[in-house]
Amino acid sequence: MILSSLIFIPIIGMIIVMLLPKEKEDLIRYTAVGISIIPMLVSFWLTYDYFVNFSGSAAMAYMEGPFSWIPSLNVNYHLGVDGISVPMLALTGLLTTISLIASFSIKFRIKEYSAFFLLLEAGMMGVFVALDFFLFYVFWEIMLVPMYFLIGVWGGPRKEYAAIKFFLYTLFGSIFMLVAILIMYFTSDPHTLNMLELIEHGGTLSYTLQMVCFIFFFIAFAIKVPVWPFHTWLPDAHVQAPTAVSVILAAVLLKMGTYAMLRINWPMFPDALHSLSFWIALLGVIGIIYGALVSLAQKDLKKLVAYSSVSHMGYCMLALAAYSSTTAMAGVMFQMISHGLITGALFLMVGVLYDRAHTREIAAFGGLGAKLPVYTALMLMFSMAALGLPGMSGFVAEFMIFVGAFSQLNQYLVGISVLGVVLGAAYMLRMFQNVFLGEFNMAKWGHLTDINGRELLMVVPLAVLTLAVGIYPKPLTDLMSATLENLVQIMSR
Amino acid sequence: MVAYLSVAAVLFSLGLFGVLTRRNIIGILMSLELMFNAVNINLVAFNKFVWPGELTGQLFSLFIIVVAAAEAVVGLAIVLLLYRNWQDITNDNINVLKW
Amino acid sequence: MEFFDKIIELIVAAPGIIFTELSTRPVFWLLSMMMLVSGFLVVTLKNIFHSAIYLILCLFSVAGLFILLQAEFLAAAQVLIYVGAVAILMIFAIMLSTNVSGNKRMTTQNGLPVSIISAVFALGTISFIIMTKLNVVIKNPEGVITKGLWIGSKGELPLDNIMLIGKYIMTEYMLPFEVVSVLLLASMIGAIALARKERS
Amino acid sequence: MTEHAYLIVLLPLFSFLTIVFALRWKEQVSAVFSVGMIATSLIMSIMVLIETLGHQGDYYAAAFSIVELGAFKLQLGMLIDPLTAMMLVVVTSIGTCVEIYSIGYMKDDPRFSRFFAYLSLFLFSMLGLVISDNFFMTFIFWELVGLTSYLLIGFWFEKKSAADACKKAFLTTRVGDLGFIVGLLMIMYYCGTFNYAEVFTMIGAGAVPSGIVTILAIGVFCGAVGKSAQFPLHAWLPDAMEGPTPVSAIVHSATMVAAGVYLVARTMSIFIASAEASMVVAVIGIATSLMAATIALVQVDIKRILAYSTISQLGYMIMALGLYGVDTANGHHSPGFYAGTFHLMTHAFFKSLLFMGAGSVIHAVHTNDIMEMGGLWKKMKYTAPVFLIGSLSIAGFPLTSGFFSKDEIVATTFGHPVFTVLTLLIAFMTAFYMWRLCFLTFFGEPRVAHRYEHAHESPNTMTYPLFFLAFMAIFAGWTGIPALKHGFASFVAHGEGYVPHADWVNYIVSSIVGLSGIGLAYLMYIKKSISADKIAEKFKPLYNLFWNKWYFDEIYQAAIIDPIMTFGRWMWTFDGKIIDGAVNGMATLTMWWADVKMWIDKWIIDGAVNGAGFIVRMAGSVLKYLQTGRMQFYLILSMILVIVMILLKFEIAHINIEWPSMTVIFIIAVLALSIASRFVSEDANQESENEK
Repeated sequence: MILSSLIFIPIIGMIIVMLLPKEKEDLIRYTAVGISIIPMLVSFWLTYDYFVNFSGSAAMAYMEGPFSWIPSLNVNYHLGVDGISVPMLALTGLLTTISLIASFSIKFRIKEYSAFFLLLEAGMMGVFVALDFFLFYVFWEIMLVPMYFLIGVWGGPRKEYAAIKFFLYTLFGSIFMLVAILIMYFTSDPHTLNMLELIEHGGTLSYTLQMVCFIFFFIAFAIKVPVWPFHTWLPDAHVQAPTAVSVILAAVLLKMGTYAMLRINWPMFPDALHSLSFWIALLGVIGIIYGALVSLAQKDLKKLVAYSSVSHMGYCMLALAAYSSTTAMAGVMFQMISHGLITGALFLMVGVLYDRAHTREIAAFGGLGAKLPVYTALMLMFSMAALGLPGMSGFVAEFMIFVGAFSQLNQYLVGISVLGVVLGAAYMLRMFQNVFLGEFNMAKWGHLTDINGRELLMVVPLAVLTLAVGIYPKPLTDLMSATLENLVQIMSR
Repeated sequence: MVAYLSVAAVLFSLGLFGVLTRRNIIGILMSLELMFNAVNINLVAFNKFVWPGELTGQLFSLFIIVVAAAEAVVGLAIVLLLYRNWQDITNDNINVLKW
Repeated sequence: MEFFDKIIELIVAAPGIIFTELSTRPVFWLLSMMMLVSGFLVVTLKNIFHSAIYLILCLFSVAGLFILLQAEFLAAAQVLIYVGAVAILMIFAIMLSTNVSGNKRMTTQNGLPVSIISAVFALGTISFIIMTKLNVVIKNPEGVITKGLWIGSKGELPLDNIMLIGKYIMTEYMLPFEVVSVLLLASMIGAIALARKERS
Repeated sequence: MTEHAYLIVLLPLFSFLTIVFALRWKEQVSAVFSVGMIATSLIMSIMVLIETLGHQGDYYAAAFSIVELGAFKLQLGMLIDPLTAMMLVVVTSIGTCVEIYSIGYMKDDPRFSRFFAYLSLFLFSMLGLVISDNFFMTFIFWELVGLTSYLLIGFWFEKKSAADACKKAFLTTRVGDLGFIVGLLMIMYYCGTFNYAEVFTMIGAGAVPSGIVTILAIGVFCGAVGKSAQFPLHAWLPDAMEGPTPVSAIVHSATMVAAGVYLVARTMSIFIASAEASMVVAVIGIATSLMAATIALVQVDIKRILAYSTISQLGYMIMALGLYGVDTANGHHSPGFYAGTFHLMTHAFFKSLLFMGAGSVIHAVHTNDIMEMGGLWKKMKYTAPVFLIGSLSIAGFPLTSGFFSKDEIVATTFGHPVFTVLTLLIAFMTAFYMWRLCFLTFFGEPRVAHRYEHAHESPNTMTYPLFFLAFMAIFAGWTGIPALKHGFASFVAHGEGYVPHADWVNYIVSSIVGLSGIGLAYLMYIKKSISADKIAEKFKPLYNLFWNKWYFDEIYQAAIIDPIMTFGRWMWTFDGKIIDGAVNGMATLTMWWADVKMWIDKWIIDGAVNGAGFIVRMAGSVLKYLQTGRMQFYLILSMILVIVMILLKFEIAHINIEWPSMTVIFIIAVLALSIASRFVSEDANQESENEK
């Protein structure tokens, strides 16, 4: 019952928001935030409860048994949660609320905006809890539509191009996924769409069929991650999206890809996985180095952060390639969570600056450190977290990924990927220096005011979480370890 | 028998020649009468040589004669009309349906 | 190809056949020659009045042939209807319509192709008659239809021709007889309606 | 007390947090509070030192793990052994002196309390590094130290040079950390754990193949090279002088840069396992030392000279440890470990003394350029003598601590003649440039008048720490006097330890070298019998080489930084053009394909439909000629057809033309007939016309 509540509360909330009168903007904003707090609290309670009772076993918790939805197609409404989806739920809940708080800077058509946002949240929650391919695909598509509108209507100058590109790109991917789902549906003898059964069934498929399905799924999720060749939609989508939307895009939507790989792609097709793991690692490393290098040459703050997330997600791919080491898998989960927190916060901070200075050009700023002390301190903290400074979640994730990947993959490849750490530091510090250090141009930026209460309310929880996960990640690892060990066994069967 | 038929054939072709070449409509009608007569000869010849039992051939030619007469009457009435309207009954000028 | 061989064979035997033929039935050939010549003249004479006169001659010869073929009533009817009525009608029509004395050349037009066609037609039928010898369907009294070669029987018609015709008209051919009479009536009325002087 | 040693580490963290959150605006209170904190941790570390002196065994605290995934454990633990105790005392003592000193030095700085916050954060991370018992924890504090040095160097971030310097420092050390990470990964891969003790036992027992151990050791050494500014990655230390002098005093002289040496000392059993790695360490050490010494000869900025001397002294220590590794690997007996660690301690004291002295000089004359100073002896009664003591000690003047530790290092090089010559040469150069500095600043006539007038002695808070350090600069070395039974050697030792013996030959030779260095400086700068400029002219190319810091900055800029930036830009344009191009290309392709389809639709299908209509119209216009209006014409036609039909009736058997061609022939015949009839009827009309 809890998982369904997670999905349907936002939808009910959307309806409530739609019914509110258009003029009372603040009323709409506060109700939207209020509504999104409920799933957040539910997801937090869920995480705590899962940690306490269920983290021992790898089985699915809070199963909402397969209630038949479309009997003729054997499609049923089947929800379930385990070690890898609980943290993602918590992350989604938290970040949706924070994004809604951040979207106070949206000035026109608040009603539609919040309605779309809540629908988006429902879609995201759905993807993380769905255990039936049909349901998964439905939520996967539900998530796309509001995102398209959010970017397309409230975005920056070239919003239409970015929105269409984003939408078509992901849709292109999801078509491959649909084909793969159908293949699985028809090859399974009682024609089932239940993911858990299909995971066993996947192993029995012939090698070529496994390869085909694996690659099809991989294309769909790689576009979402984004993996190197499919990433060009990300910078456009981020630069054109409003702050709150690009926060949710970076923090949660990118994780859809990696989560789905861990949930569907990897366990279902072990033989294909074993033979393709080197190539996935190679794509990951290219992603890391490529993302870092390109962000070195960026002039726009948001594009820099976008390409940095390409680099960070490259780490995820690298670790995903090391499928038979629990450390690497834990590293992936950590990287997803930490990247969500850190990049989400970075986008918020860029948003804060953009609201005041109305430009994101790095060259335009200089020496803000003197004028905005608190903002600089937070920005310093998040930049350091982004480049993987110990004491922050970024480092823990990267370290686990390196250890895991080093033990499984080709050691020279991992050696190169470690280079990404230095490049990461390079572009982050270059940005930090150009924006915050150096002499302050009082004439141009004299009017800037330091970060205010509302913005602090958004960023501080993320900062606290980053530090907490960074300093003492043990509870999070204990929460996942059982599921991950089970996953690793399935994957290397 | 052969003689009768061949003679009728020649007469028929003469009639045919007349119909096709005569410029005067009345000439055409006259040649037409010839053709009718050729046919009658044939019929009577068949009646005599092939099927002497019944007089079908003769009767049939009798009817042909009557019909021919009726036809001639109507044809000439038309000719009179033609003449009255166009004062000329050479059939080349009567080509109103020309393309 | 055997078609050409037969023609050659016929041409070779032609003089013999002609001589025997002429000698056996002089009257027939006389009448037919008269008929053919007058027919030829009807068709070719420039002056329409002359051709009308030759038409009458030709019709008389045809009546003669009918008599040869023992169809006396038919000959009489022929003479009566054709010569008596139709030819005269033609002459009336000519008188009414064409300025006979005019020097218009009533020549035929494009005679050559037409003559070729009619010649071909005549030759065709004659050769056909001679060669195929008409596989005639003979129905003997018992009603059995036998398909056999035409035997050119001499066959005698019953003498009382007129009586038989009367019988047949009244019994077997009652319907056609009546229809024809209606037809005649209709054509008369039609002709009168057509040729009436239109009132202004 | 040892079991509570972690408090020593946590106190500075506590002070950092309170300053940041509570005392930000009350400057004096935050300063006193932070000094108080570091003083308490100094006292505690002294107590720990006394305790560890007492019993010989190392003390291990229970480690608690922050990550547990089956076999893979990341733990934070505490290891107190003589080396750690010594380092704790050194770090905390110098930390206290610097904090007291910087109360005076940073008096009117707008961000006064933030400086103390950063300093306490630095001390926290340094102490954490020192007491950690596994590679993972060391690495955590390793990077934290890098962060704090970034913050401290970039303290006055308004200055562009400071901003660049801190970024440069962080990135260069990060490059070093790269090697360190790879080393760690290999340790984890081959030994399965990060804990020092387990790793050392495993490597000692030969569980790890020797080739791997070499790479592993070099990896760990890379971390040290980055942090202690050894040869390839030393370029950041001279620029780090942009930070306030107290920072240079503690971070870039005594503690942080010493972290690299400490790491090598701590993980010495790895280096012992592979002679090649130790040789690499030694070679890099001596190379760095030589290079830095030569550059220091010609520098004019007081802090740059001290920075290069630090690099060269660090090279000394690394070389000593390297040689120790080589000798023990080959089974010889070598004082290297004792020499390196002992020099580490003594150097920490007199180098921070020199830096703080330089700081008070700069504070007085407000410039770093020694060419503008001169004759400050009269003006600065306290700083001058203390500075001289420091210079004596670094030059290796007999009975000063520098003398004892340098002798040990010279002793370690006895097995390797090349190293011995170079070490003595470097000792000579060190003595020379230190005393060149002293003579130019304190003696002779003041070169710039107005600087001299304003010069004033620094306030007490700055001078008192100097006295303490001066005392330590002399007597710290005495713990290494061979005669002592419980001297430094017996305390800090690796493996079976080493008992120092008085080697008079060594003493005499090194003191002669030191004194001759001082003498040459005296001749050149006081007596001016040999003019410095003439020598500079003679060795012009060499002079330029040294003056431009061996062109390292330019090389790095051209060879590494610029290519990466341009490559980055190229990748970005590549990204934009190729991949985006492909995506947009797909879009235009589909648009083009839609046009093609529209064209096909328009021309071919419509064409067909219109075509049919067209053909019918054409045929009609041809066939109309058949209707000539002349009755006889029709009759002729029908007769012709009758004849043809009759002919066909006979010939049909012979003509076996298939069905479709029959229709075609028929159509053509009809068309031909109609065209022919057109001409035929034409002539006829002519005839009737001309007739009329």
